[in-house]
Amino acid sequence: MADTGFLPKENLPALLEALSKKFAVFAPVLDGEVVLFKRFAPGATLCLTRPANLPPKGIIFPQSETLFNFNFKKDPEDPKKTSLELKENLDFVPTIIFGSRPCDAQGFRIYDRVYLETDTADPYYKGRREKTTIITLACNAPSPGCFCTSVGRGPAESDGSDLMMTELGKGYFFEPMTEKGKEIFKDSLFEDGSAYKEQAQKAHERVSALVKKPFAILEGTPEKLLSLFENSQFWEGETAKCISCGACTYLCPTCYCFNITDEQVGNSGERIRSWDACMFFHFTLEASSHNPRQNKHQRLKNRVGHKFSYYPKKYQGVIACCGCGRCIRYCPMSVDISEIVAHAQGA
Amino acid sequence: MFIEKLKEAVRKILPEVDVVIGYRQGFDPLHATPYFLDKPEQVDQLIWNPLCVQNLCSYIPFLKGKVGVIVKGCDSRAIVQYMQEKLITRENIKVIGVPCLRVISVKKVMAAINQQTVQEVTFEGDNIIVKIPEGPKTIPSADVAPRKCATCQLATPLQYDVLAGEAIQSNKPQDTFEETKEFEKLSLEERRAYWEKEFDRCIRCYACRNACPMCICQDKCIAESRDPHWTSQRANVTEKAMFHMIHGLHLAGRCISCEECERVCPMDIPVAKIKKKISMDLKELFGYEAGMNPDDTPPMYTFKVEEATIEEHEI
Amino acid sequence: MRVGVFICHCGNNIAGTVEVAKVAEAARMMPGVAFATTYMYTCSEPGQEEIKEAIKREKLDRVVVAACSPRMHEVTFRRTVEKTGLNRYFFEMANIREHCSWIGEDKELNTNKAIEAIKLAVEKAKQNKPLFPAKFKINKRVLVIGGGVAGMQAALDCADGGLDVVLVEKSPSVGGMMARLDKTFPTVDCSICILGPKMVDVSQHEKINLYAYSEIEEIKGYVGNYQIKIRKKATYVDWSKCTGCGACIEKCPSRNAFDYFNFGVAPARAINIPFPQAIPKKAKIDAQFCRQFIKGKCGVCAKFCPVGAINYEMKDEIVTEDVGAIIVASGYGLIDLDKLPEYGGGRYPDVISGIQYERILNASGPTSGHIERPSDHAEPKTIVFVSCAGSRDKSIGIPYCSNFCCMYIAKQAILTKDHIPDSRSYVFYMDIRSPGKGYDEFTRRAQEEYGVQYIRGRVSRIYPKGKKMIVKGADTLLGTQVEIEADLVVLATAVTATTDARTLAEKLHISYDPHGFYVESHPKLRPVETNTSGVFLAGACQGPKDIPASVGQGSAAAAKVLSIFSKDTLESDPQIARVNTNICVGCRKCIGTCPFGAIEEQQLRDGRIIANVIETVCAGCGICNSTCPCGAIQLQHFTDNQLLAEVNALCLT
Amino acid sequence: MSYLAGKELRIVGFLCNWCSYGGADTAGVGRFKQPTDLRIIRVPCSGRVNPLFVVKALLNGADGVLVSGCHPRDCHYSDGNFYARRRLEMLKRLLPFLGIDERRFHYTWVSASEGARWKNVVTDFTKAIHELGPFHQKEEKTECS
Repeated sequence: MADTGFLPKENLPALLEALSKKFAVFAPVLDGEVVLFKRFAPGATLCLTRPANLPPKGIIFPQSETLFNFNFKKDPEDPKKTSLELKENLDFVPTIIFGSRPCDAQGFRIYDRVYLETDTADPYYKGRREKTTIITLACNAPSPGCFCTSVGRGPAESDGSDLMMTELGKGYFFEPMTEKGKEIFKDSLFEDGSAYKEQAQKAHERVSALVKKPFAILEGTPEKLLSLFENSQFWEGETAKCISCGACTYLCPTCYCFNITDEQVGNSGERIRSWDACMFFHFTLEASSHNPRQNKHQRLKNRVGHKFSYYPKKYQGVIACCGCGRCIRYCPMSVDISEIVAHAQGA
Repeated sequence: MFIEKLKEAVRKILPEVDVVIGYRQGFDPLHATPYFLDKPEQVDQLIWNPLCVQNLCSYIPFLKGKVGVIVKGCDSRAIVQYMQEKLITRENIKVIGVPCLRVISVKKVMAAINQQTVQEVTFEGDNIIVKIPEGPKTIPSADVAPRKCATCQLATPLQYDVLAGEAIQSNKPQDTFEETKEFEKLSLEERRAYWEKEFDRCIRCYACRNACPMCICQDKCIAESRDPHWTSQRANVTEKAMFHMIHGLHLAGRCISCEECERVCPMDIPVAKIKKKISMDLKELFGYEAGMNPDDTPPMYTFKVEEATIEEHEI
Repeated sequence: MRVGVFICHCGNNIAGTVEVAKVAEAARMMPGVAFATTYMYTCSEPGQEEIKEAIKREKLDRVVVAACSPRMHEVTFRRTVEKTGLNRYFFEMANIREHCSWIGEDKELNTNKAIEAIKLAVEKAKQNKPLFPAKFKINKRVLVIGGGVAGMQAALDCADGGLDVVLVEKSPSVGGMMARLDKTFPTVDCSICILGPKMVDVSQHEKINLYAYSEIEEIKGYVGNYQIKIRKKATYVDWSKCTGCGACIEKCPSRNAFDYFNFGVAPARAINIPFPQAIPKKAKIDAQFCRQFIKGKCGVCAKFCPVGAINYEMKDEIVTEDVGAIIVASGYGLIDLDKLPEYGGGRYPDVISGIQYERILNASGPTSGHIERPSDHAEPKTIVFVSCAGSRDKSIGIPYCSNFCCMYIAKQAILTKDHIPDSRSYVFYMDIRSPGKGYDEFTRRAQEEYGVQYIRGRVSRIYPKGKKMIVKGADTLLGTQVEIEADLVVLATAVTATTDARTLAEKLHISYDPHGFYVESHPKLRPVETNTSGVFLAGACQGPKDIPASVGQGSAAAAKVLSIFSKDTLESDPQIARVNTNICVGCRKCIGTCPFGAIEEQQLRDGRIIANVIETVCAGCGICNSTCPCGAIQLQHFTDNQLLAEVNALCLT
Repeated sequence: MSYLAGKELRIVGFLCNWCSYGGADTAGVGRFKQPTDLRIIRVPCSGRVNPLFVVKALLNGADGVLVSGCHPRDCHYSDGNFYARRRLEMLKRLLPFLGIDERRFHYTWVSASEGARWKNVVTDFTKAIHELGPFHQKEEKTECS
């Protein structure tokens, strides 16, 4: 068994079909002009030429999920007596994310530190994460606005991926990174890839050099951002054009904040966990109606600060931004987080 | 050069206002980004080209003090609508009008160049030339203009205090809502399936709402609140559709058809379509078009005792 | 939350078609319901006691009664609940009678529907917040609209009770329809002789301010504080100078004016006083008949007026009066003769209406009480009375009985015999309706003592033959065709609402039925109240009624006003709009749409402009609530969340 | 269960307190037999009915929605039904654009005295909804978005 593999492009559908028999496979497909991860079905047209508009984070961390259902059971003999029935939703199926980008896979590593590698792992995240195999496609060109190399990552970064693939002319070069990746790799469709290893390496270097570098180093940046915390003039200036929507956050592979709400009708209901965004007013709204982040500059400051200062301070200097550029690319007003960080460095 | 005239206008207005909102170059050659400036030395950063798409009026209701703003014809309807709804004190706004025959949709350009990285953009006559890794690509501007431009009647803004350049006349046909009428030819089932598919993509990022110049509730929007509790946080089509109905109905008779909602949608949902349908109906019912006359009252906030155009419905 | 549900059998009214025990069983399983029971008559005193005891025993904090319409007993049960210390708005009512048991035939479906109605009410009740009424001062003045016998009675009773009364009468004199009548049944006493003293009392009462020849222009405000605009129509005669001497009338050359008071029996002068006993007895000019106005020159009346009261330049004048309550006694109208073509109405001069005949009979009428027919002034010997002329006739949209025609026909037939002893009177009737005290005896007297011939049947056709009118009809008792050669035909024309009844109702915000008669709050128990608090009804504006009933209602309405004015303050309804200052974005849309001007701008300390509801002005319609985009303004007791709870209860379960 | 499956459909009615709710009462007092599907939500005025309530009901499982207020000019609050008329008309035109049959939503005016008219409105509307059949909601998709 070779360490690496090669799959001719025409065999890709066959591979996915084979995998679909054992896994729920999600792969990027074109929906109008938008690339989205969708459940793979035979005959689906994949779109592997550019990163998906929405990273695959929702497959492991859904936009909304029912944590548990509850039901108040009333005693027919005595209406004042009620018992509570709970039903957790912890059944997860083996899943494959196919065709994520290195930045997308990196995102899950950011999540892992929060939801997995702690004493109080999140059972929902853990359940899905452990059952999910991530097959990542190295980028063969930078996308508008992306800057992964500036945040210590790269277009072929393998951290967070189980199996790496690189497009090389007529096919894909595969390299398993984990045991889970090796499992997939066992499939007989793969040819020996050792001949392509060097070619892949060169492709990675070529693309890496093309990626925009808005800032050279990030050393000292977490501290610098903290020192600007009270400088509202700086933040008001940087965020004047921000409209405080949640596009950046919801498209971000590393944003992991959530909200919990209960919805009940009649005797039964569910506890829902759903994405939340620090860009929203309601995110920090307190019951007293006081809001510590009343203004949009406080919110965007939090978003930048969290990624480039608070998270790295807590997790051994790891920047909670993978430089995918989605927040820049899709921002209604073209707010540029890399520019804000660069300005902060120079402020 | 037109840009010099614009900069001149901004320099003249700058001392009278606290801030001027214009455009500067964004993160790549295809993207312009709003620019808030208050110092004369910042004026040189200003740009003006058909990629200056954002409706800068959207910021105005939330700004204190005196504000100068660069306004295209389509954007100017926001100013008029604010006046109708008494959301601004007109004297506090200095409108720097710019004549404009057409802007360019970044999404359409990106689709035309298959989403590649843009190295350079130039304009020549009625074309936009986009340089991508494989070389320059010339695209007729009309092919990549937003649909609003095809029927734009406001080449010169309705409201301005200073006009950069000369007033020009629109050379476009009137909007006859062809696209809306065409869509209405689909069967009910097709229409329902269409919207279910479109709304399904919605991620409730509220970019459409926050970019909307008429969505003045913003942080207090009922799409997020618990009291009143109109929607849950479930990410299903019903709740997403509910949000879009809230957005659409709250804009009934107020939507100025700037199509910012649709431009900013990261999921490419044709949200302006709903607003356009409502605008069409309200024009037909009440002869009303939002953002055209500061003395109008939006039709949902007034009535006639006898409504000549509303007939009682049979069951 | 502990909701108690009380399901009423309403005897068999509900329990007959709804399985109440099953409903109670289902209610017990509803979320938040701690107690559910059924009761034979929940609204009865023991029924209410049961609720009170259960609230205490079961520690209930919300109460739902499933019974009749809340329009019937919501107030009753709110009071019951309040007596135990619970806020009255913690009560909800589920309508399982009018909206369920009475209209559905299938017991299973009805039972399920009743359960649903309760589920709705329970979900709503759980969302209910305690509300507290504010108190406000009452302006203890009353407006009476209409100076007929009902309005005058109401005005006099109020005035005698110490209230300032503003009495507005549309025509130049008070008196209304009763002033036009010759005699009244069944006593046959002179109408004006018993009415005249009341009219004088009205004019002389120091507490009554009479606006004659005036109409209601605009009504604003709410119970306790109404602002009324009254249009004093131009009379072209300065009433402060006019002595009512009649010199102007005598000299007036415009002699073909329509005589409104006499229903056109004879022409009047363009300047006129409607009748000798008019109050106020002042002249007015009907401009559309006056030569001065038509041709621009005449001036005869001005020349002959001894006190110089004539003023051709006079304009309508608007005056404002503030009052705390309103009594509507705007009376009734009569169907036009030409709406009855089958009787030759409007075409043949000798086919006249009952009220016209009344004027002919009247000694102070145009014929000085001599009965003569309009065509040739000859004394008629054969007179045919046709009852139900238009009444009880669905084909012309008047399905109802006009109430008093049977009686006045008997009276007119009797009077005819008194006037012309050799006359013969015939009455075509459908049914004789004479249920009042002494009424049936009266119609019998007409037949038995006065020989009036009653023919049960409809008249099919009336047409002239020479100087006679041929009346063809059926006698359904004998089963024969009848043909009578009459000298005069009197039609008991149907009673209608006044032509401007609907316009007035719109100004008052009260409802009217399809015929234009005003709708009382409850047909049995609140006959003079309307659903608009502070507005009361008296007389025939509510429906055809005779003099004693009208007078009774006038007094009843006055009693109602005196009763609410017996306190110095009123409690305001707390079901009004309230602004959440944290949410309001100051878009001002509510301000523009409020029909009452109840919302104003308010500046907060941080400079924000937001909406503020003026509590006493808000009427609680909720238009602002559905206008507000961010849900900052909420109509209390009907908030978005309360209505959404109901929608969700229905749709999501 | 909110309606008897197979026999009934979900019809939600918003009735103004002063006219239509009273009209429904009058119909009841007159013992005018009606189909049972309709569930009535009492509101003070048709002007209180935000079109979004109708949308909410339809999106969440109602098969039909009926709004009834006072006849124009008869509004207890003078103008409420005038606003309702404009807003509900706009909605009625919008619904089919979204693929919702406009016949599933009806707005009308019934006064407190029009018991017979109310019976007809309920009977006809219920019949119309039954002819249209249940307004099924598709299975909700929640995966990956």
